[in-house]
Amino acid sequence: MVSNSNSSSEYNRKKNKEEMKQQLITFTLMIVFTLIAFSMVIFEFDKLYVIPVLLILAVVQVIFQLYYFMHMKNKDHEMPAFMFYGGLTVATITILTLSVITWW
Amino acid sequence: MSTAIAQKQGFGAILWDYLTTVDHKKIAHLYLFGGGFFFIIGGLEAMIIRIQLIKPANDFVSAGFYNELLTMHGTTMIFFAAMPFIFALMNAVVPLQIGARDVAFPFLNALGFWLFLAGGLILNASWLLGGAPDAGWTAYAPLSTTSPGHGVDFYVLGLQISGAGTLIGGINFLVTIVNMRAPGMTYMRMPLFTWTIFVTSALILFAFPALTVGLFLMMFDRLFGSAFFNPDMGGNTIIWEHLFWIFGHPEVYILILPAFGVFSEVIPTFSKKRLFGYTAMVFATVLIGFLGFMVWAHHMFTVGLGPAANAIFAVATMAIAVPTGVKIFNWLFTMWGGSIRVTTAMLWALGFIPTFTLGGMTGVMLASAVADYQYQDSYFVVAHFHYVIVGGVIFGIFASLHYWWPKMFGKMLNEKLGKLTFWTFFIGFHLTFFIQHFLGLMGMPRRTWTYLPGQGLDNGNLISTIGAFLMAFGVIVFFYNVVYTAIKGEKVSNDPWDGRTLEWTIASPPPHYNFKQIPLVRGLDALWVEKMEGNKNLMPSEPLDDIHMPNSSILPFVMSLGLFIASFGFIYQVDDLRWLIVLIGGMLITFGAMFVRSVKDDHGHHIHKEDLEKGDGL
Amino acid sequence: MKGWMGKFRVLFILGSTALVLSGCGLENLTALDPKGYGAQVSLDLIILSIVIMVFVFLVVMVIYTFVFFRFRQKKGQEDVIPKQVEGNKVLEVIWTVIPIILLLILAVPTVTATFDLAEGQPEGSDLLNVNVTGNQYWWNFSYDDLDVQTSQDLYIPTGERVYIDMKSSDVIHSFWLPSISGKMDVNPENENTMFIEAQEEGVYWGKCAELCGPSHSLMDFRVVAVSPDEFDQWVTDMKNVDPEAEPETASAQEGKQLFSDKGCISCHALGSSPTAIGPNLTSFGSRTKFAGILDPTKENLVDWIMDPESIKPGNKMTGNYKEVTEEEASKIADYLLQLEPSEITPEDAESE
Amino acid sequence: MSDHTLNPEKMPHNPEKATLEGKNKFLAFWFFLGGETVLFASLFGTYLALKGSTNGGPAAEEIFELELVFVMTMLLLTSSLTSVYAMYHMKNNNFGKMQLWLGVTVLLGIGFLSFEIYEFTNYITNEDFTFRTSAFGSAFYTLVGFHGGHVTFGLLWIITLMIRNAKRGLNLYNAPKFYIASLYWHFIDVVWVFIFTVVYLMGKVG
Ligand code: HEA
Ligand code: HEA
Ligand code: HEC
Ligand code: CUA
Ligand SMILES: [Cu+2]
Repeated sequence: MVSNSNSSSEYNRKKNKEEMKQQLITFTLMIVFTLIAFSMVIFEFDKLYVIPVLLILAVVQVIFQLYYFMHMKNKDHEMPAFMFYGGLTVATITILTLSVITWW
Repeated sequence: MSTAIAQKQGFGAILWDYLTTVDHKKIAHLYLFGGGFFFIIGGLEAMIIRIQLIKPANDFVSAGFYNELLTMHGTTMIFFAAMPFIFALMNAVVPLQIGARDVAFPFLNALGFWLFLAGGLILNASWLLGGAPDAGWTAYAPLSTTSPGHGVDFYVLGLQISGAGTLIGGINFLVTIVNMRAPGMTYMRMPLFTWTIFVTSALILFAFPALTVGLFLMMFDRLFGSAFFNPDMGGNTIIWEHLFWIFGHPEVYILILPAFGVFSEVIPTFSKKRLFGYTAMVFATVLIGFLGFMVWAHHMFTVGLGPAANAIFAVATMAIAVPTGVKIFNWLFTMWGGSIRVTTAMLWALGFIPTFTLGGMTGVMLASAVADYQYQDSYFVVAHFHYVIVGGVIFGIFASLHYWWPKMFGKMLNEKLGKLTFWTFFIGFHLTFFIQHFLGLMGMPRRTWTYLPGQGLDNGNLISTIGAFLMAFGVIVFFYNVVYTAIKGEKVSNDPWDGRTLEWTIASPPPHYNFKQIPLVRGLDALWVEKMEGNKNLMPSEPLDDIHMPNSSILPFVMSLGLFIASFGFIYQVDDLRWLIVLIGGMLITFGAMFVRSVKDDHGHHIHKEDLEKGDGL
Repeated sequence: MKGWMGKFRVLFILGSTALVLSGCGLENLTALDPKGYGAQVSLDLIILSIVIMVFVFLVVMVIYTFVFFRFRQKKGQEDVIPKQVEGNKVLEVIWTVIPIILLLILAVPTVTATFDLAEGQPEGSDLLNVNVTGNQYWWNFSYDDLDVQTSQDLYIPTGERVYIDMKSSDVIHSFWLPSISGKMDVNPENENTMFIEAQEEGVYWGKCAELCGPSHSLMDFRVVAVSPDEFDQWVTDMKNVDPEAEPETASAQEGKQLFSDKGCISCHALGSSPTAIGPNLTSFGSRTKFAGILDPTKENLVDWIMDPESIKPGNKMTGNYKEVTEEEASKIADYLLQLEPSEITPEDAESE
Repeated sequence: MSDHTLNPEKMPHNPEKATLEGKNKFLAFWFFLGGETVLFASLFGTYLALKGSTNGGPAAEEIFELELVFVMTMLLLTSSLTSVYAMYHMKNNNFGKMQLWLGVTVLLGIGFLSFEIYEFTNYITNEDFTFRTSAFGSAFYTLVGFHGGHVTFGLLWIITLMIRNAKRGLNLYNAPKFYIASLYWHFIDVVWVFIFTVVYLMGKVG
């Protein structure tokens, strides 16, 4: 199916390396975000903005995971992305409802 | 061909064949018979309900038993009759319609069926083991969590296990439709039935997990003393209602969309016209699926969520009428200018249009939140959902069975008997349920074991019961028809209806590899396109070659059997810890089978080119 | 297939005869003959939606009938191949836009009415407040501000909004008064509030509309709407009741003794003390029905006291008191029947 | 079917998607993750609705220990990276290194799991905070426990794959299996990110 001449495999190796570099950066950022998140709570910053910032950090981390670690940014991932976002939509409204229109 | 061989086999061999099959066509048969079996059970329960309500203050059955009956009727019909019928159709038709040799995961396909069957048997075992669940098919907590005995435990485990099977099936068909279409079959050339199955499968994928979680929480509450739905410990029963309906509303579209798909095949075929507004139909299907997730709280208008929530969900619910209306009008205009042949299948479609329209319109009436304060939990709702479920889903299943029976079994159902079934069922249906709208408005709540005389409800209930008997008669005629056809029916050709889609290009019933050569699709209604160009059949897209086929396996059956056994251990270990042995034993069987499956490579086998050349067909 | 339309006609006639036979259902039970504000608002919406639906249904059926008769395959035309039409933009827009408009016509009043019926009690108003408790399978009504308790029969004044705060003591119930107002669920963990307003005097049937156990279908109650003056009178009488008062007849006096000896008193309160296990019996003699469903006769009461299980399966009274003989039951019945602390009875509401 | 073992030069760039079987698995697994999202959302929603219902038992801010959670987070995040390394070597057709990195992933996962077990036993024995204490307790253990269950299952899965294929090397038949197992592992991490944010950090903030 795929042509596998030596040169293309050489090319792929390079590409993989490139990608690996990106992923290392991603990882470092994720660690940094986690550190920020934990320290904000440990040093008891004001609740009013800690919570939104925490949530934003979490969302960004998850985007990193999905797009870099799980390759959703790559092509060939249209269907996965579509269905995953479908799930995410349902997930979001589920969480919203359960935290907004139940008692207490 | 495969049945020809099967007929020469003994009973044991046939049984083994079905226990181990991974062939989607045989799995379709299994789903069909499983669904039919549970449909009879659910129908008998309905008949007892109707007999109990034939006159006021009746005591044909006791109050507690009545609650078990109505719970089991609803649960059985939705999960173990309507759902398997739909899976039967998916299996029988989708791979053929997209020009595939099988589904993406034949093994999982079989597993899905056996899980469904295990779930259904667990649920119904409750009848024999001290009482069925009695909290309604919606199982609202805390009635369900405090219901004595083990009835509700059977409900929880039965649905959990069959739900896993359904989820597997859903994913399987999503992947099948995305990856296994024949060359040339773009998304916009897919037959509409396949489209509806695609959307339905997506709904299954996103809706069932909510039920799974709900059932887990309920199980924890009942068996392990957690406090999710226990108000005394800070629990919150509304969570169950939300989780159930987040699943429950999409579920009703899971049921109806395939029926829409069926009518979108039947109506064009018997009008000799292509589907009017195909693109709009596809779009409407997707939109209904999408909106289906935004409206569940319309089942909870009276729960007390507040006016803002009620208003939002009321308007969102009404919006679904628009894409559904698009469908109704497109069907009407498909017939417009056509050449309508009134076969039995078409008759069901013709009966469906007014019936479902009525049911849909009462749906919109229910969606008007303040009006729903009166309808909610009254017989008006019962009337609404039987109009859409029976008038939509069951009519659709009858239509599809008459339409695809020749493809599935190679024999034509008797048309005369079919028409008799239709008329008795159709008239009986309207007699039963039309009057219930008024009963509801006259103050009859649903789920009532009996009603007192002198409330003006007597005549309506009597008429309703008479109608139910007429329906039962129709169903019995249908079963007679099935038996009659099996014995006396005549064999049919590839294409008995002058069909338009790929399934009619191959033998009836199809050989087990379906297509000797995968066809090349050149347009919507691929077979019709070729017919119009004077070709007898589709062009192959590949040279004749060895065909790769999956191997049969008993493992799916064993896995489900293990879970079946384990459930009983699970339910009864609260009474006596020795039941843990049963639980562990069952799980060991399941895990053992899973282990064998993952360690043993199964690459399938090949049917050789030479053998294919010898065989006839295509 | 000539009977096609005929069969529809048969259906229609059968359906409508049934309706005529039973009218619109029982007065004061049916939602089709509203006597209260909420029910009126609901019925207005019901009628509006029916009008829209009938219109849509007619459009569908006209096209349907025309298409069916005009385009049925005729003899000798089996080989004709109709033109394969792809679609029609204009038509498709029409049947998208018109339903949207129709739905808007329905949606706007729906939203308005939803907020209207959810209106809370205005600050500082002295409107009547009743705490409603749903129990398997009976209702308790407590007028907290007035220090009055009743069960099964809820007395309200006509012409004003009565705010009811509902909570369940066990499973979910639903409070439904079809001819006065739509229903509202009675949840165990949260109080729901709605108002009811009866426009005419009368005794209105109420039902529990949420499956709550075997006797769910027997969990009826009634609302007795009397004029505001009569209501005030009733309240005064109820406040002044002496739960210890000696009955007049000897048999009733014995009954009173038995009522405490047999343990009835541990669940059934008299007067305004709130009990939770059984209905408050202060004004039992004026009940419209016993246990929500029995006609108020002495035989029925005796039957109930001796064997409540046969009447309301699964009720919480069965088996929780000492065995009662028929004679004893009869005496207790005499005692209970003379508990009529107020001259305002359901008859006052019905006579008008 | 032994011809599936290809020499390094012949292995396609994306071995996990080179066969129809692989493509099907890849897609099915992503769809499954879409469903899992709803599953966890339902659990998160339940938790959020019940987190205040302590029924007189301990509340979130009283018991959670952030140090422990921080260590657990680091372990799981790192394991996500190591499984990326494993897939990197898979794409370069370096079976040995892939196994090595998977091994590291498994070890980190086991570390995470041990801490979680320690955490739970600590709550139960020292804080009187159990599954049955309150609705909050039920919701907490169910949500975090479901995640823990996923971790356990993921570990067993990866270990089985490693052992089963230890002698066979990489081929087009098992590459998709490795690939989706690693996807699963990442997904577990995704869920954890929300757990430590929503349950622990936001619980501590109150
Ligand atoms: C196959 C199953 C199915 C289908 C398709 C539907 C379709 C719809 N349902 Fe129904 N419903 C159920 C099954 C189904 N329902 C079940 C089982 C219950 C009860 C569950 C329980 O409590 O046990 C229920 C209950 C239910 C309720 C809750 C009632 C209550 O408990 O108080 C509501 C409220 O909004 C509702 C609304 C609707 C609407 C708006 C549609 C719409 O999708 C209908 C759309 C169709 C049309 C409108 C007709 C065609 C359209 C036109 C011709 C265009 C023009 C039309 C207009 C302008 C109006 N349904
Ligand atoms: C797919 C869904 C489905 C289907 C097909 C049906 C079909 C029928 N339903 Fe039901 N129904 C529900 C789903 C369905 N229902 C649900 C979800 C509820 C709510 C439950 C709840 O409240 O929790 C409900 C509730 C419900 C009630 C209300 C009960 C109550 O609230 O107290 C009633 C009452 O009339 C009723 C009647 C019927 C009738 C007469 C049929 C008929 O159409 C049935 C026709 C079929 C038969 C009559 C079978 C005939 C077969 C034989 C007679 C055997 C022949 C034997 C051989 C050949 C061997 N159903
Ligand atoms: C364990 C508590 C309990 C005891 C003891 C008890 N009851 Fe009851 N009683 C109830 C409950 C609960 C109901 C409501 C039953 C229902 O409608 O489901 C009830 C209903 C009634 C009713 C009908 C009330 C109405 O408002 O219509 C009467 C009358 C009655 N009980 C009389 C008695 C008598 C007489 C005794 C003693 C011999 C007695 N009860 C003992 C709990 C109790
Ligand atoms: Cu209370 Cu039904
Ligand atoms: Cu719905």
